[in-house]
Amino acid sequence: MSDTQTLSAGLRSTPPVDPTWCPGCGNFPILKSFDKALDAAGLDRRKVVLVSGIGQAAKLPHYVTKPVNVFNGLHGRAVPPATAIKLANHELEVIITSGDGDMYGEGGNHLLHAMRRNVGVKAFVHNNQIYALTKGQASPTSDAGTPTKLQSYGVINLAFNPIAAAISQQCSFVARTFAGLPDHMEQVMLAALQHRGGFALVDILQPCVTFNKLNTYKWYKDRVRPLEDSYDPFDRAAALAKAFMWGDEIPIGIIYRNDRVSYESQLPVLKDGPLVSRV
Amino acid sequence: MSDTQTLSAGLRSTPPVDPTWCPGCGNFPILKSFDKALDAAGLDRRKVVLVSGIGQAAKLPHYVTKPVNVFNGLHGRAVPPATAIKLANHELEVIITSGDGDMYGEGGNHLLHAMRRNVGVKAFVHNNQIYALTKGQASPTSDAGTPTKLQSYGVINLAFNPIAAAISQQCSFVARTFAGLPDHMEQVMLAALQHRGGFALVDILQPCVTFNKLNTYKWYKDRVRPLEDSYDPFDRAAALAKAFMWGDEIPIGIIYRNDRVSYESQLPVLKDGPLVSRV
Amino acid sequence: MDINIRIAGEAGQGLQTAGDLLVEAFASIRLHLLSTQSYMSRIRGGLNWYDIRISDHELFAPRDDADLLVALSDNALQELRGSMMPEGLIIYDGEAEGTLTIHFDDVAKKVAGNAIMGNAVAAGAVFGLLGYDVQHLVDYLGTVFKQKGEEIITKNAACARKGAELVASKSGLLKAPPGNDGSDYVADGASAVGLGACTGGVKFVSAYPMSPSTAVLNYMASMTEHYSVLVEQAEDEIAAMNMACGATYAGVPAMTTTSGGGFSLMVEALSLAGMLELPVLVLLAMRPGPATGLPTRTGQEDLFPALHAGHGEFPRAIFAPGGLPEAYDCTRQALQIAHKYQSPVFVLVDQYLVDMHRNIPPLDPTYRPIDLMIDRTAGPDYVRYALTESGVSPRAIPGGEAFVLVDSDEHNEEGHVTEDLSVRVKMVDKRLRKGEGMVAEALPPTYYGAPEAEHLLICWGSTYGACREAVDLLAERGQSLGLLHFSQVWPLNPDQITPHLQWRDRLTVVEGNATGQFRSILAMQGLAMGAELMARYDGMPFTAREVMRRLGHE
Amino acid sequence: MDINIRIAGEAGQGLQTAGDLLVEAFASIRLHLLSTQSYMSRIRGGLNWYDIRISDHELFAPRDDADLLVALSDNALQELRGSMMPEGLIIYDGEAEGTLTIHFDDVAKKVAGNAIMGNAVAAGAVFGLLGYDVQHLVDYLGTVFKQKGEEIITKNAACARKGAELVASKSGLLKAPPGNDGSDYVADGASAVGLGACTGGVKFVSAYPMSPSTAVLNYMASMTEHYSVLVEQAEDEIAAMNMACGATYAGVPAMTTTSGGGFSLMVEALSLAGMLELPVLVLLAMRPGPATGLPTRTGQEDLFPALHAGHGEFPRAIFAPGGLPEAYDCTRQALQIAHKYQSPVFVLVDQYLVDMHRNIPPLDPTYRPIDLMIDRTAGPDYVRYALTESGVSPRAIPGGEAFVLVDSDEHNEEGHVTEDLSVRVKMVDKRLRKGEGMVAEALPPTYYGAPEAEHLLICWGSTYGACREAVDLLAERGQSLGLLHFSQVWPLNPDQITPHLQWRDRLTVVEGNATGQFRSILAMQGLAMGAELMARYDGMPFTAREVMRRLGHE
Ligand SMILES: Cc1ncc(C[n+]2csc(CCOP(=O)(O)OP(=O)(O)O)c2C)c(N)n1
Ligand SMILES: Cc1ncc(C[n+]2csc(CCOP(=O)(O)OP(=O)(O)O)c2C)c(N)n1
Ligand code: SF4
Ligand code: SF4
Ligand SMILES: [Mg+2]
Ligand SMILES: [Mg+2]
Repeated sequence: MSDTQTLSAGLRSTPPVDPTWCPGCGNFPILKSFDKALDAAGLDRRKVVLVSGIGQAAKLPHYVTKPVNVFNGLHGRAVPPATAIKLANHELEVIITSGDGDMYGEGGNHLLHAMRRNVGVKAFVHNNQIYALTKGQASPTSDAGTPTKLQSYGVINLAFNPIAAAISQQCSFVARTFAGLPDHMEQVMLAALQHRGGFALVDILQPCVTFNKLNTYKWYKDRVRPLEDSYDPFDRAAALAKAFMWGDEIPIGIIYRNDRVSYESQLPVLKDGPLVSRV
Repeated sequence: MSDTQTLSAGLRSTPPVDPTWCPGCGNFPILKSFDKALDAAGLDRRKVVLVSGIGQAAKLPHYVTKPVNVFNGLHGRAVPPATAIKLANHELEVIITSGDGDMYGEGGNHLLHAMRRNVGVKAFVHNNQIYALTKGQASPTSDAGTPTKLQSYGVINLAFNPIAAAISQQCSFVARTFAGLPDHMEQVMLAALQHRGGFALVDILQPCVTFNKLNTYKWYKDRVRPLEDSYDPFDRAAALAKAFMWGDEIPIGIIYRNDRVSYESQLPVLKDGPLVSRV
Repeated sequence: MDINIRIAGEAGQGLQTAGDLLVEAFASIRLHLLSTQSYMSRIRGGLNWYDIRISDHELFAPRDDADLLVALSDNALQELRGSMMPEGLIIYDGEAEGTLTIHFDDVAKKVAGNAIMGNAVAAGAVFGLLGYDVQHLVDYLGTVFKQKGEEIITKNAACARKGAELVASKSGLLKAPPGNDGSDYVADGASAVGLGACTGGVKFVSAYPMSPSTAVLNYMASMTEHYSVLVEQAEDEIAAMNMACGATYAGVPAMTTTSGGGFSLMVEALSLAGMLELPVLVLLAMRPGPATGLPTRTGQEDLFPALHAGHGEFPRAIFAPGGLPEAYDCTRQALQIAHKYQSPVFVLVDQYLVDMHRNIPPLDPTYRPIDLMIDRTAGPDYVRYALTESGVSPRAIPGGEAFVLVDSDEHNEEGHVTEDLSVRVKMVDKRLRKGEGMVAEALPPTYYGAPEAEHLLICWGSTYGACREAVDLLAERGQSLGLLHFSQVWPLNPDQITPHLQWRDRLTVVEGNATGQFRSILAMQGLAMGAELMARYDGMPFTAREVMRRLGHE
Repeated sequence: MDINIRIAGEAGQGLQTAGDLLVEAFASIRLHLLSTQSYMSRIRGGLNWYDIRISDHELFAPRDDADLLVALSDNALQELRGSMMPEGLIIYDGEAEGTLTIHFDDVAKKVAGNAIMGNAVAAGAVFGLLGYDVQHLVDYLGTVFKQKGEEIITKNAACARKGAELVASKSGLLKAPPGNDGSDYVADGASAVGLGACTGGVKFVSAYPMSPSTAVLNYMASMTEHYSVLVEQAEDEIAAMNMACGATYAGVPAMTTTSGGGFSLMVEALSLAGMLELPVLVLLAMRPGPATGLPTRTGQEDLFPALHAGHGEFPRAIFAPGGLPEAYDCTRQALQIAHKYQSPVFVLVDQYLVDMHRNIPPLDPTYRPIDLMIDRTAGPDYVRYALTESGVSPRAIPGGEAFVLVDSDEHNEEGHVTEDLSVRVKMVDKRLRKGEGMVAEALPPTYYGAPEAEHLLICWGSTYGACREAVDLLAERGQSLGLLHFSQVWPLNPDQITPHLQWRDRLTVVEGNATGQFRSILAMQGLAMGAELMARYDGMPFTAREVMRRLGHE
């Protein structure tokens, strides 16, 4: 290995935990509510592992106020390591925080089969309906017509519907919240963290102030509708009806759940304690 | 390159088009109905391209009676080349025939996004609920409890529900049929071939007599229920209800369709004729 | 003195069952044996064959021609009667000139009322024809069908005896080798690798089925209870390799099993393991490519991909066992090197080795996990990527007092993302320093044959057996040939290699690929420049006779 | 005589706009210029800089130190004031000793009522300080803001003039080079590759965004109408490469754009292109790895993966343009070789080259598609994989009279699956014979410098410029250094290389990676054995001074 050969300026990195997000980014309120939900859930941070892919959202694990374990993997590939970390040591609390391009685009197959497998991992998806870190290409959830540098005619593909997809595969916990409603976010995140029945998906509507000029804070504020108190998330048909509501009214809250049992709780090889204790 | 060095026996290949399927395999009736549907649709075989992945089902393109164009690609990767062939020359009729492991397992992400993109490709999935060619591992659609050499405790994952997934993403044509009902297969296949509104999914229940001892011809025969005449496939809620019916009753027929427009018909770059004519 | 028995027929005709029966029965009478399988990519029909070579001395490779062909189909007879030794015999399940006719299924139907026991008849006929006491076969049937109950055992035994009886008149025509000191422990490639992994401490296996690696995956699944191994069938190979990275991060030794095509999907996650400095074992069971290629054949075409696939630069080690005891040892060694240097490590096998059966001294089944080298003392001030002289940082796992941060971006010692280019240089140097440690611990190549031989064969992995037998055959003719075999093909330590090469006047690298991949890797290090290449890439393994033929000795 | 202008500040402060303005304005006054960009992986904040080197003679590489620093943030000032030339000047958007203060945004606000036009003020200041007539800058503003209307133009013009005015007193302090014969056509790496692809006939681009390749993808998208190119953002890189295979099978030249991590996901489909014998162009824009690595930096670490990733053996070619005109030519040549030999072909660029702007003789925009070599006469008896002497089979496309069957399994001449091992051997030989044809057509390396120089630098791809300038600088000092540059790094034709190497007494391979990948590839072919390695892997490009420093001349 030859000697060091850096620009004489000795470019020092910005302090490690200073968020590189744009001022006003929806990721900031999500980080705040997330930190509060972690505390509210009374989790021992030494047993918490935050797993993420690549994108602006996926940087969150580096910015949480109190230290946690972090596995910042590849773009679209947060779900498989998170699944394996939980199976290797099911006493750990494994939480994924990543973007919509990461979880619904590059990582779509892993999400689909994670819902079938139902390992007790929580997936918080920062859905800003755009690829922000790579400067504004369409994401699977971009609304039809969204103009981008890459989609010369505006987005033609029909937006991916994560809530309906999750319910179609009987995902054990399906919720949506909005970065503009911190309390709502915290409640939904806490419910997800306390969910014991396997895989939990929380789609978090997150304005990207720099690249997504369509779905702004105002755009969401005018449309999000917290679920009515009488709503029963165990009613699949009702949940599916809510899942297809987008545009004028966007339902938020715990949209669907069922009483499936987690994968790890059914594996005989884990009945005598975590795998990591058997090495 | 050095000289030939084969076993002196000069092992000659079996005649190219002799199917390597097991006697009694569900793929035979599918092949038969498929050939008939191709004829019934009046397609010019020189303009037909059969695209497949890898597995027993994916061998079908080699066995069709009259010659066609064939693109036999990689396991799980039939949808992307099929999509690109149609976009490169939308005067071709592009039909995918592949297995459940191929289309719902390895290739799950491509299927998910093909439904969003809605390019006019037809996907016929031979769903034998098992990985046959690799000798009997579970497939995404294997019923819970199915015993296999690899799933030591029987299948624990919840089976993938292709019909519900397709409807959740508003796939433009969603149908199911059964290898044990040749006429029903032929009608459904013909309807799919004649569908002009983009991506069509046909899930074909196909007994694997060698490795799937659970879902046999008899098992399916006792359960498949052709849709009642009054059924309206454009009614999404009704379709979703049918999509979740499995076990005692399995609805077959055209379960869902909508009036989406194909992707290629919306691309200005294709309005003056197929891309291949512009080279 | 050795006899090559070839049982051939269509997929689904019970070749595998008959072959496995004979292999175990021959081992029980202390013969030396080696069996190999050649089958097509289909579940029914076609032409498959199961070769069993028996001898009174150690065997290391298959043979091209058969002394005894058992043809269960007419296609088998036509295709394979051209590959017989001069006085070879043929038992045929039909009428054909120059063959001994036994209608196996009919005999079984008559004797035991069940045609499916035709394979016991065939086994009995082979035993009888070779003059061995069919009782040994019957005894073995007793053990193998123990759970299936007495009736099954007695019926199978009757079929076996009948088979022997039908050929009694011809018994002794073939000079059969006597059993002597052959081991009664029969290993196969898949279970040798699997047992090495289980005893070495592997607790998590995530993989996607793909021949010829599925046999290893099935073995691991069968060991779930005994060695507490969690085996997970992933939705695709990308998930499989990324899962293995997650499991080993969490503290359990993890592996994935795949073949060339599946590995090509794992390449991004291989680079992840390199960047996160995670010990992951990749069992790569090779088959001829490109793409789907020949799914059930053998080859050594994926050495370059194992060495150079994966963006960016990070250390890795690649083992390639030459035979069965080595498959067990190499797997344990690979696990230890992976954990010591916190890097991805490969074990390269192929269809020929995975399906090979051979009786060898018993492999030790006791659970003796390798040293995971996990730092259990790390506290809250722990940093995952501490810069050290060896390049290896103390590795803690999540759940203890330490917070363990790993990141796929370039990172600083704490594991946080960095874009500080001076830190970048230190991290590249640190990761690559680990590779130097691996060089120092590289397994030296093993030499076989006359030390002073002027012509040296160089080979790696499963071609060892054929080359070794060629050396022996030439020695019998007074011609000296040397053999240098590599069971670790990366990293190479030139100091262990140059002494073997220097003064030779002819070097030939023997490989199961067309472009001479190992020859190029040697050349890259300035070793064996100008060596010839003996390349086989038709999907079949080398045999001693093929090596001799290529050298111009036949 | 040359001046290096460095505009530095936070992401989002308009560096790019100011830099682009100046580049075009300098070109309009016929200066020779070369600009490079250094930015962090974030949308706001951090420290980015945009270097513009101007001169009265051709420039080939960036420089380390700046003659004029325009610091838009205090972090920029602190970090970069240590990298100034002796009499360098600093314009700073704040108060600091030894700097010229201009509050760009305030001035813009005052003059044009819009802070966002601060970058026009900065551009004007630079122009003024260097003594150039700011009218040229104003003229260029007229063209670039034409669609945005008069008001925007006049406001920007006022800002530019004000900038110049504020530094009028200092004008001439820096000896600015005169414009003379510089071209007014400014090319950048992304559009050079893109224009080569469009004019070469590429009609289908399937890709997934990943810096630094996204710039090329965006260019292709911008050309959709003009060259009838269909650009499809795939769901992942596996889809992107498999789509490209489908499109080219259907008869349209197809390409994908990616970086190292994305390419690692394309490796299985690369092997598919090799087996189906499909012409596919892979534009691989490299960045430092492993894994996510340094997303916005530069490097040459993915040569080994481009050469050896992909299971099984099949021919491929790899081009690596040394500069901008070459990026256009190499892309067209790569397309032609891909179609002539029906194989996957790479064009390797990197972040440094993709973002480089340089004024060069105009690249020909006329649509001149390469010869697709498609057999339009094939009839119903057509077979896709006819065995031929060159290994190249006539290639028909579906939709005509011929039925075109392609298969990822080993296949016979018709394209049906085969397990006939003699056919297998013929097909391997056939595919690899195509590689021999590629060797015969390999672009020879180009030599620069004194023919008789005893010390030879060997480099490939984008390191050309820094090495060439080092040769010139040493020549000025009467020291001779030779340079051998490869713009095609595979396959290599030893006959074109050995003559350049034989009698030299010192060889140094210059590469943007740590393990000397090209040096190993040369050694694999017995070339340049024992050459030294000059390795840079901190994410920054080589400069002439860095090359000199490493050679011990500074
Ligand atoms: C294999 C691979 N492909 C592409 C990229 C480039 N990339 C980085 S982030 C990103 C998209 C991020 O979008 P999203 O997940 O929605 O996160 P956001 O930035 O919007 O928060 C992409 C395409 C990569 N890092 N790896
Ligand atoms: C990348 C890759 N992984 C795995 C395989 C091995 N493989 C071949 S067929 C198959 C499964 C086939 O199952 P399915 O698609 O359901 O088809 P079936 O045989 O049941 O008709 C697998 C896993 C492969 N060919 N390529
Ligand atoms: S680009 Fe968008 S998502 Fe990313 S940090 Fe800026 S505002 Fe947030
Ligand atoms: S294994 Fe099953 S699916 Fe495959 S050919 Fe045989 S019966 Fe058909
Ligand atoms: Mg996003
Ligand atoms: Mg199947």
